[in-house]
Amino acid sequence: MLTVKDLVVNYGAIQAVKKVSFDIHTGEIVTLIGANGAGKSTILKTISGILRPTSGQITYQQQSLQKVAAPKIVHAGISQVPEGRHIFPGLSVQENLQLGAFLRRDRANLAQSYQDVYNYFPVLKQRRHQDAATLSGGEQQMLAMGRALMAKPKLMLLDEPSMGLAPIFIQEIFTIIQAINAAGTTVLLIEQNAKQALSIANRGYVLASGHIKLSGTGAELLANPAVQEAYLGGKL
Amino acid sequence: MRTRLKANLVWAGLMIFGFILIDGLEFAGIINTFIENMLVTIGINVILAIGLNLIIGFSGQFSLGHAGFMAIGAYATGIITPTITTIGGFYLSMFIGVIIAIIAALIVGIPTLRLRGDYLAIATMGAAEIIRLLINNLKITNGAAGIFNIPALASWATVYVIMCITTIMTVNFIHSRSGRAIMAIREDEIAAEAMGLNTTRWKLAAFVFGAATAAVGGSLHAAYIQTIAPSDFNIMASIAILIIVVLGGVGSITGTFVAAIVLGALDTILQNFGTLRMIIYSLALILIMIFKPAGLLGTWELSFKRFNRQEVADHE
Amino acid sequence: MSSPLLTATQLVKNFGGLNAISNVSVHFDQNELIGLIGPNGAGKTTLFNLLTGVTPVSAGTISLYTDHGVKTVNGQTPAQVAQAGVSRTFQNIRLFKELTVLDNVRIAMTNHYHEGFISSLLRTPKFYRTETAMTVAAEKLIAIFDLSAVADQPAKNLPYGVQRRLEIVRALATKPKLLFLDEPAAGMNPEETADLTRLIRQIQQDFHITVVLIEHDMSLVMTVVERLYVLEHGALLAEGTPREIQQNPAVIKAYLGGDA
Amino acid sequence: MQTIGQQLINGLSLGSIYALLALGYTMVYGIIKLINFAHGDIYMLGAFWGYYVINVLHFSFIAAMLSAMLFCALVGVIIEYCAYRPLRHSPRITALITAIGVSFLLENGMSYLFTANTRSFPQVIKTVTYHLGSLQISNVQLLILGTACGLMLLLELIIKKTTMGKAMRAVAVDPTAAQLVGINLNHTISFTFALGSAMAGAAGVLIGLYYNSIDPLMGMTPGIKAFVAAVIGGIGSVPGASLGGFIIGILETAVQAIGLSAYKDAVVYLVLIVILLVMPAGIFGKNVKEKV
Amino acid sequence: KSNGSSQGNTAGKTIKIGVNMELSGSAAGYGEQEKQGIQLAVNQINKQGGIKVGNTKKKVQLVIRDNKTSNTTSASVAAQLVNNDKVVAVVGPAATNAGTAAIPNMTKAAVPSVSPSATDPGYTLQKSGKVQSYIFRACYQNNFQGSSAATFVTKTLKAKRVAILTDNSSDYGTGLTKAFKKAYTGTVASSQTFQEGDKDFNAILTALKHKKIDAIYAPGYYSELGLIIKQARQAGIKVPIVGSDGMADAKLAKIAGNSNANNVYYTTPFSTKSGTTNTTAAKFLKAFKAKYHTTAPTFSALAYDSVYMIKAAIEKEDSANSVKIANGLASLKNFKGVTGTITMNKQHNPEKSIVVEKLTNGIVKQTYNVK
Ligand SMILES: Nc1ncnc2c1ncn2[C@@H]1O[C@H](COP(=O)(O)OP(=O)(O)OP(=O)(O)O)[C@@H](O)[C@H]1O
Ligand SMILES: Nc1ncnc2c1ncn2[C@@H]1O[C@H](COP(=O)(O)OP(=O)(O)OP(=O)(O)O)[C@@H](O)[C@H]1O
Ligand SMILES: CC(C)C[C@H](N)C(=O)O
Ligand SMILES: [Mg+2]
Ligand SMILES: [Mg+2]
Repeated sequence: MLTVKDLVVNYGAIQAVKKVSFDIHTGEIVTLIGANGAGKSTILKTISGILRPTSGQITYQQQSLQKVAAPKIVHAGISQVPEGRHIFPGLSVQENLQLGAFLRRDRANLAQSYQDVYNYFPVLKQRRHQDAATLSGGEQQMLAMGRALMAKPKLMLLDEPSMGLAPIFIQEIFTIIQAINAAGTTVLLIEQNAKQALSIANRGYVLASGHIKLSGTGAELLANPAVQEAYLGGKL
Repeated sequence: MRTRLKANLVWAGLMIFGFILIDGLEFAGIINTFIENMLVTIGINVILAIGLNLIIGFSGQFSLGHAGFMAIGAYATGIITPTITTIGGFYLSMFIGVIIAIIAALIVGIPTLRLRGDYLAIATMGAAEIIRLLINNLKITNGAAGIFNIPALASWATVYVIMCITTIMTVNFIHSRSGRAIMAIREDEIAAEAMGLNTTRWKLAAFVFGAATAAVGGSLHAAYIQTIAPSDFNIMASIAILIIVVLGGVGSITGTFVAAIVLGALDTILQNFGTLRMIIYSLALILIMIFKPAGLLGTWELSFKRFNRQEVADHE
Repeated sequence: MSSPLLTATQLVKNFGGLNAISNVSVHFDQNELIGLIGPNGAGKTTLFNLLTGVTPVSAGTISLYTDHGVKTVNGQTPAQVAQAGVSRTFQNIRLFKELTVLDNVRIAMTNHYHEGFISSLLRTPKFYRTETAMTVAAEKLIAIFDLSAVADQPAKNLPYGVQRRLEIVRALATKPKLLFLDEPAAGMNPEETADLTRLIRQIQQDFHITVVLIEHDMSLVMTVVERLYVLEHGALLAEGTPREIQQNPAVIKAYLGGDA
Repeated sequence: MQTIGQQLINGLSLGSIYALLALGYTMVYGIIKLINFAHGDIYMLGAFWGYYVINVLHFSFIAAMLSAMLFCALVGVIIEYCAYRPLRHSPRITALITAIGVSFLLENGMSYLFTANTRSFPQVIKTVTYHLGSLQISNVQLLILGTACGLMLLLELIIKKTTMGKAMRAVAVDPTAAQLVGINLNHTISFTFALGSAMAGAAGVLIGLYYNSIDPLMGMTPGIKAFVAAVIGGIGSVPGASLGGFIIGILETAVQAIGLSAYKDAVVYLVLIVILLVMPAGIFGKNVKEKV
Repeated sequence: KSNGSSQGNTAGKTIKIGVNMELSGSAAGYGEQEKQGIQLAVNQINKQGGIKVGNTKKKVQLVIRDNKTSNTTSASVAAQLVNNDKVVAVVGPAATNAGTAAIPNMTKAAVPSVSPSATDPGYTLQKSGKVQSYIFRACYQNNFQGSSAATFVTKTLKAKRVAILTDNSSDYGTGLTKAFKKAYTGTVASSQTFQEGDKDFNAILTALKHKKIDAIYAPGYYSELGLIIKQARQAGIKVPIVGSDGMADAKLAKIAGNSNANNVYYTTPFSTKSGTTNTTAAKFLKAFKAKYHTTAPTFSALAYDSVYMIKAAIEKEDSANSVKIANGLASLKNFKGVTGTITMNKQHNPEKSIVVEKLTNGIVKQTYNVK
């Protein structure tokens, strides 16, 4: 579905992503794990068109994305749930969701999409008229995911959805990711919480200082001693 | 310890060299009244802009009212020196101007420094306009007609020496505990407070210091140009100083010097373009900002200490 | 029982209609290592903000036991609270980004080294003396935490984990008796978290201070702290040792979840 | 008593002029946090456009006003494209200086091309004064008041109800996230500039007609006053801009009415400062405290 | 005799005259008009071969520089003109503020300047009250014009109570008001001010409406006065409005609207009607119209005269040395200018007659002489 080949991304003089290649097949959950500053978020931002690659190709359904503007990428079916949530403060929960559907022209099906989001996240329905800025961290994370879902994405990019969440929320979020995937959305998941991420992923890649170090199925990586040592905190 | 002494000596040497150079050129007739005028204007602008750079660049307070404090210094000199026409009278007037400017800065600063960003800019702009309108309507300031025939008590040498002193004091301010405190507040006010810094007090210190230098600049302006009027100190005057600061690089004292010189020279050259002058000037302004968004020098500083050290300058 | 350092009684905080903290009483003793946990939005950060003066309390008293006796610190500014010996880090890192590591630390020492305003403008010997003493002290602290190599780097250039460490060093430089850490391990991977765990223990022992930390990472909390408070909906849900808390059904239901 | 009534009318019609200008300021500031110093000069361009099309092309008043709105919208978009867009990721103070540069350029460019002289605006609508007892109000005053209120409502509707309006608000609070939901930043910002500048264009023609005197520097003072109005009302807020405009208009009138005309601007600035001290984000502005 | 004097500048092949003028900034409108007058005068002079010095006629070369309406720049422009351009005389600046800022540099170089419009009484004087040797003007000083207006208001209009509206953004309005108040014997019922660039005077006028007044004295410029007249008449205020030469411009009636420009008076040296009596004026008006396609404004006339005053001084001294020109200007007598017959008094103020023009339906219908 999505192929990234020899991707290089620079911030000025700093090279954050160095020749990274990976691919995602339709229907999968693929996870990207790695230490802080490994370049995970940078890759996601580049796929979404917020950043421009220095070199390399990003191909999505036979279409090359590296020169396409961000809104067109959303239109093509890729939605991102950004790191740090980035909900729109000052707008209500419902308006946030409306903006998620900004590019949708199929007004008839919108009601169904709201229904779907509210099914995944019942708390959002309760809060739909509340200013999004006053939601708690967990609720904001749900809103960010809900907003991305409103675009009816074929591929959803999730950047550390569990960051800063209470353990009980983390479990819930992972369950919901699986549900979203089961409903037909392909998922690229970035996680610090490698154990949980790998256990729900079909495949995973390990990123270290801008390079892909390892790849394999979720189970393989979970069992890999090197991964355990570095990213799973030894024996946990 | 040695590097510090060496660096200080280099600076002192540079300043003395500058003085002798100008003096020599003046003696040789290469610097005529016209060029002297330009140099003095640059010098006064440096004094004004350094103070504003301290406020904007280092303490991160966006003030748009610098001309108001300049007006106070200028009027102190304009009012006092015609009666006490001595050099002593001039310095007395400068001192009084600085004191009044400090008081005014406290009155303006204590309430308004709580405001953030553009709101502070608008409030300080308003305060400066209030100062100007008071001057415009008072008897002692001779209203809109302004004051002329002010005794010429400041020569280029006075301006040069005071410019050096102001620069040294400002740089010393920046490279001290006070300077670090105001920069910390600029970077993150909440964190600075959590480190035990009384943010209001430090912000006020920078604001008042800047206002005092503005008054010094105003005082020199009055004594050199010998004519002042309220319209010299309007919003556009504050903006002119702001332009120097931003063009040079917010947070770079060296940049302020460079920008004051570049703009001073540009302004003089443009006199040859008659009516087109302001059009060229505005285009130049826009283009410089687009191609050098961080100002001519960014936050870079000329430093002699650095040359003595082994390590490479920090990179962005 | 060790002697008390800070006690907060019946704290209340309302944001408009929202009751963010309701009748919370806590006490922290000398040389303790305490954890504060609870679901998102429970009011943990708000509690820190109340205790450090960042947010004024709606009701309740906060008393700090200093060398000079008991001091009521509610109603004081964050700067005053900091000067009284309470320091903190922030949930979202708040370093002085453009300034160097050394300056970040020296700024925190501002109140301990008075060089005099005039003497700093005139560069008197007193200025140089104080400045040198301060720099030496700062460099020592930086060395202890393995940051000497980056002392001249602007804070923004440091990797995330190092920034978190610097924030802790900076907080220590104010010479606190009580240190609040807000989610120090957020966004760290297990390896980095393990390093942090060691660091926190070391600080508490070497500097003889009390550390209170908010954390969602149970691997950190449960290994390091001696005592835990659990907040939910702005109220205390439980208090106890890690072992007690892990088995508390209410906490499991509200916070830890099924198989933690 | 009648004098007070008449002064109120004076204040409201002056206020409606500030309000009209403040609307454009507030829109642009709301979205890219730029004090668009050139806004007052776009208003001047609108007035000159009206002057030209009425005098030379013999446009009707309505045609003149609509074409001025269109023309100014275009100018606004061009200015944004050339002078502000390249600086979108630069410090805001840089963009502010560019805005000042653009302002200088428009003022001096117009002075250069058409001389700095004042000229009288063609009186295409004959002034009719209505008397209500001893109160009087002219048709042009009513027209301005009506336009100011009408445009305010229109803007509020656009921002609150249309998709573009939501996009504008989204871009204002979080440009990156806005891109991630498929909003085109450039289009949205251009649209905002077009809208704000069109307001200025309308104001230019109306005020030209009302005062019958236009010159290349006419935008300077009202521009600053309008910005103050926008700040008083809470910059970014459309009703706030109008309210701020009316407050300043009435305030200036009141100060002059009691014979302190020399201090009219000083009082305006004093009130500005006092309002900001009590409400640091203006009357309708949200005082977003940073969450620690 | 090319180097007759060791002091000052001396003309070479051409006579260089500098123009230190407000071509941008807030006074640009006036500066622009003065520039037109200057250029017209110089064109005429050169067409006739130039100025006669000794046996040869030398062409005049203008060096025009913009002072941005800024005092600092005016000083710098003055220095540039006298030092680098080596001009022998300067026309300008327009305003008193920029003018006084130029004085030190003019004096240092011993080059005279004639300001067409700097009206402050102190402009030509030093602090001690002694005259500034190199500073001249072509216009009235405020005291004269203000007190003349007071006489006119009292004697001709027989107004016992007046309201005063002053432009207090420059010395012009405030100076005239001061002089008017000093000379006026009736009651000043109200004294209000406005700023240059103001457009809305309804508040002040509404406050005046119910006051018992016989006339309004409003010294200022046509751009504001036009609006004041318009808004006053629309508000139903019918009393005479008396102003100063800043109103002597055809645009006044345009801005006010002809139907409102009734019962309006202003003091002026220069009457557009004077074409009938003053042949210099008639010629000037015609030439100006031919060149610029509008009726000549007062400021252009004053600036035009300033150039011819310098010409007269050169011819009188038979020297284009700047010090000599200053002498010539100081002793100018019965110079026939557009703005009247001028004799320079000891304080370098031109003595010339003053008239009051009355507008009826926007047209000058009547003129009065004031003694
Ligand atoms: N805007 C920026 N300017 C300069 N450097 C940046 C910028 N954003 C990120 N970097 C650098 O690029 C590298 C990769 O950053 P990135 O955010 O992609 O890491 P990450 O893997 O997502 O880490 P984390 O787990 O902390 O989110 C880091 O070294 C970071 O410091
Ligand atoms: N300044 C404020 N204004 C309004 N509401 C606030 C403010 N600060 C916090 N709140 C609200 O108070 C509640 C507690 O927030 P707090 O930040 O203390 O939670 P927390 O326990 O630290 O959560 P997390 O684990 O997500 O950081 C939340 O509902 C939050 O939205
Ligand atoms: C041109 C005018 C604005 C000059 C005015 N008469 C003055 O003396 O300042
Ligand atoms: Mg990341
Ligand atoms: Mg928190």
